[in-house]
Amino acid sequence: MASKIRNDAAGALEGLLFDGMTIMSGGFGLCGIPENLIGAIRAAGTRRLTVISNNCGIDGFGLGLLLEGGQIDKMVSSYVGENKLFEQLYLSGDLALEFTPQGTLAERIRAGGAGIPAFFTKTGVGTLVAEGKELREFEGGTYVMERGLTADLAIVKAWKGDAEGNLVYRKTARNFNPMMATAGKATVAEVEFLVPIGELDPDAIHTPGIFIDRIVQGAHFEKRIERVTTQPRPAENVSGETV
Amino acid sequence: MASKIRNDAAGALEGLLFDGMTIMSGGFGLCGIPENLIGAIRAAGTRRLTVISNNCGIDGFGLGLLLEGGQIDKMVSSYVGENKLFEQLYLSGDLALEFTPQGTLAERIRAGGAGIPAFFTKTGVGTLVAEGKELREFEGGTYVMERGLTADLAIVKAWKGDAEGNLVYRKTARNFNPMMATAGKATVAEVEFLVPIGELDPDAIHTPGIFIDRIVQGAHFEKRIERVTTQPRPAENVSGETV
Amino acid sequence: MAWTRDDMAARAAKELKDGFYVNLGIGIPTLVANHIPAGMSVTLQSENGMLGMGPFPFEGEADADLINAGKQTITELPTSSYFSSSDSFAMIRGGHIALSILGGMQVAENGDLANWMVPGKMVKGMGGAMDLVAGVGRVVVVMDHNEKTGAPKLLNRCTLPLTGAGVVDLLITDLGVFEIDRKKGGVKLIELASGVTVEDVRAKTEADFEVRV
Amino acid sequence: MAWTRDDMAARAAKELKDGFYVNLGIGIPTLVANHIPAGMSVTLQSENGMLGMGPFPFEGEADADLINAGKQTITELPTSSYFSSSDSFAMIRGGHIALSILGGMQVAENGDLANWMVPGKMVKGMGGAMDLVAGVGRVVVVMDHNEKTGAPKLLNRCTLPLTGAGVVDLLITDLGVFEIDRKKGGVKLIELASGVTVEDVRAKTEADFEVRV
Repeated sequence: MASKIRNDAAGALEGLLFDGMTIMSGGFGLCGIPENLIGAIRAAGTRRLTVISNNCGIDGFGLGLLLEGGQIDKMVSSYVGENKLFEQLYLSGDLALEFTPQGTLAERIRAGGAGIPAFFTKTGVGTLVAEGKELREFEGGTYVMERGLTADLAIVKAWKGDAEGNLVYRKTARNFNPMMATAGKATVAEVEFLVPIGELDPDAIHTPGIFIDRIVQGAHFEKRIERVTTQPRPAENVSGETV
Repeated sequence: MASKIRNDAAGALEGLLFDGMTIMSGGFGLCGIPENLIGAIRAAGTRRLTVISNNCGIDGFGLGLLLEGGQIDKMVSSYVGENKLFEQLYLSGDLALEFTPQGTLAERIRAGGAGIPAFFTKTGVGTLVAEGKELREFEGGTYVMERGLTADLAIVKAWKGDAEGNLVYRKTARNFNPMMATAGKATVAEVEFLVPIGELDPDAIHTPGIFIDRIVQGAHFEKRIERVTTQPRPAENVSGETV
Repeated sequence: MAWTRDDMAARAAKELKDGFYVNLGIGIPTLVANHIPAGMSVTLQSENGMLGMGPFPFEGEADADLINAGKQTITELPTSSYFSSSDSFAMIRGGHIALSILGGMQVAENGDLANWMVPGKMVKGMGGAMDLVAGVGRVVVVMDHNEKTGAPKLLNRCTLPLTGAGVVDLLITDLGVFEIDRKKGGVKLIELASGVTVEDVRAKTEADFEVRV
Repeated sequence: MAWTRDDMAARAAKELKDGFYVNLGIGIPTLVANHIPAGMSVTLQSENGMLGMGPFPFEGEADADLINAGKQTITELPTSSYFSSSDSFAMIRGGHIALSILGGMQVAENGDLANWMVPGKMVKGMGGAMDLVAGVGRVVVVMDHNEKTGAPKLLNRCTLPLTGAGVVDLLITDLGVFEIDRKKGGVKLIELASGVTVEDVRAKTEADFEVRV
């Protein structure tokens, strides 16, 4: 089979980018974002993008880079409060925004990848989110119909992956990546470690390779942290004895 | 916290069984079925059950035991062809049957556990399965509305589990177990190995403990195989040399 | 007098029960974790995909792949598990979380909650708040009783866009604790903060309430 | 003359392409795996929750936890992955499988397929067949051209309850190969089995068809 492996992020996106396209981008805040692929889209200069992502990066990093490049026309997100440039672009009318509750966003993406065009949820009933949408009663509760989401391209970030495209995520860097991997017409994954076939436990693979069209080991991972919160280390046992 | 661990299958079901209840039971064929818990339900003699399970065991094993006990009034399944007693009971009118396509069954159970009362799917459109159900067009395709499923009790079988109720399944014995674990008002898990807290890799847990109310290490696992299919082992290198 | 932020968190912690799975919002609700009684087992869910949230890491040990929904670095526990956002919100929407404690801008006597946007101001987004209030079995709101301007926040009807309609079970403010009948509507004052009188509360509240202290 | 079961499987294998993810039904479709050309990479999905299905195990090595959708013991490959039934059918329903090859009882000129029940007989169930034909991009049916009674199975309209309406793209029988326009309806005979004539096929077929051999 033609190899899914690409040597760099630009090569992994070759032929997949076009102006006006819709891109899903994994991550929660800056955690688990495909930072190499985002960088390559910035470099490619693709414009008029609709980007589906829970957040929009921060100024100067993550999807914030595409905002700086003036490449995004519209965001579909649940929270964009970390980004000052976002606010300017939004208030000046240069950026459209569709807010979707986080769980509804996650489920809409899963539904899109799973061939489910619509589903009902309680989330958002009686709020702005439900305006203009169909409401329906089930067993005495009111639910709103939400639609599945797909994209021309999904870019995701995993911890480890193999040549088959099997992916394993690490800790809370998993977040939106597994659903987005299923909902792109094409899906490109960047991984910290490209491992030999057979190294991943088949019972522990989060994203089976069928969903991945191309895979690239990221050249560099900055993995910025938005809010480093720590506690002081407890005083060491000075004597060095085991206590 | 009050321990989730029970010493035996009967104890794990204590107070949860009542006549006329609905039970979801994991497994595909005889693979990954909660055989100890099924045995305990047989012994308890609970009657007029509605059982949601992809299959209904075989004569003398798995859910076939509950058929023998005259305990099942209705099955919700996708395939019941492995069981002769089933046929007799069905033809004599002693057993009701609701056929649901396998993927629709899986999704209905996931939806039930995920707070989604209904969703749309292409599966079954234009067939008996869609009769009497709402049809709707989305982007030129016709879809049928299917409803989420929940149960009074879900019984599932995992490979390993811990006191928190975290579960890991093994190979294709995973099947319907993870969704059912989320869709029971109460969920009881039987495991082959009850392992110490901390032994399961948090990135590789298939069912987080929140879904599990009680957990029991099965006293005995028969793990019958319906169709042993093998191939002859290639001729050994008689000399015993490494080749 | 009235309660401090920490007093409010301590009062909210009384809503916890042994064995509960709980989601704590940002701000005062996060402080509730500091008031879990010794010996009580409470498992914290973080909606970005984790059960069994541990404390902040020691200095120098923060892991970029391990954050909570407030984007703070955290740690895992021996019981922890990770999952995707869709599985996380399936858990929330499906009613598997016993209790959600979150902040508020306005609460109405019918259980409506507003806590995500102020028209005319830049809106950051609702994040997971709408899913939490819609899906979690019991919703406790912790907020200051009044705006800095003195304007009441426990109202007859919310004036801000809603996060959820008829979703609040209990409101804890710096002045006291209020039970809300989210089905039929109606507020009961059930506890007063130290040094606060019913008259103080009446003066600072738009919504009508029964007194059951 | 006409094709044997193995000939039909070999012909079906020509529908495979390098890199394809494929679901094979029970019976003749299972035999297709024996005809994958050397050097071609085809990944088999088993709808009970596996990608990368390997061959039958060696004698004595059958694993009760590792079966295919036909409940036969199988093996895994270095590329294999396991997943739940809901994830498996999300994959199927979502259009991620390129090709499904399955058996049939009746096929109609409009692409309708019946392969799961005969009224009056005990019904075993549709299993995953309805999901596969609805969700998979291209559906190939492999079946005998006629009943044992001689009755035709390629019909103007199916008389048995349907598995799917307008779902079949290609039909392979012991007499030849038929392209079906599942959108507009219409059948084209595109290949004849060795020693079979168009007249043979016409005599044994109810549906009208164009000849493009």
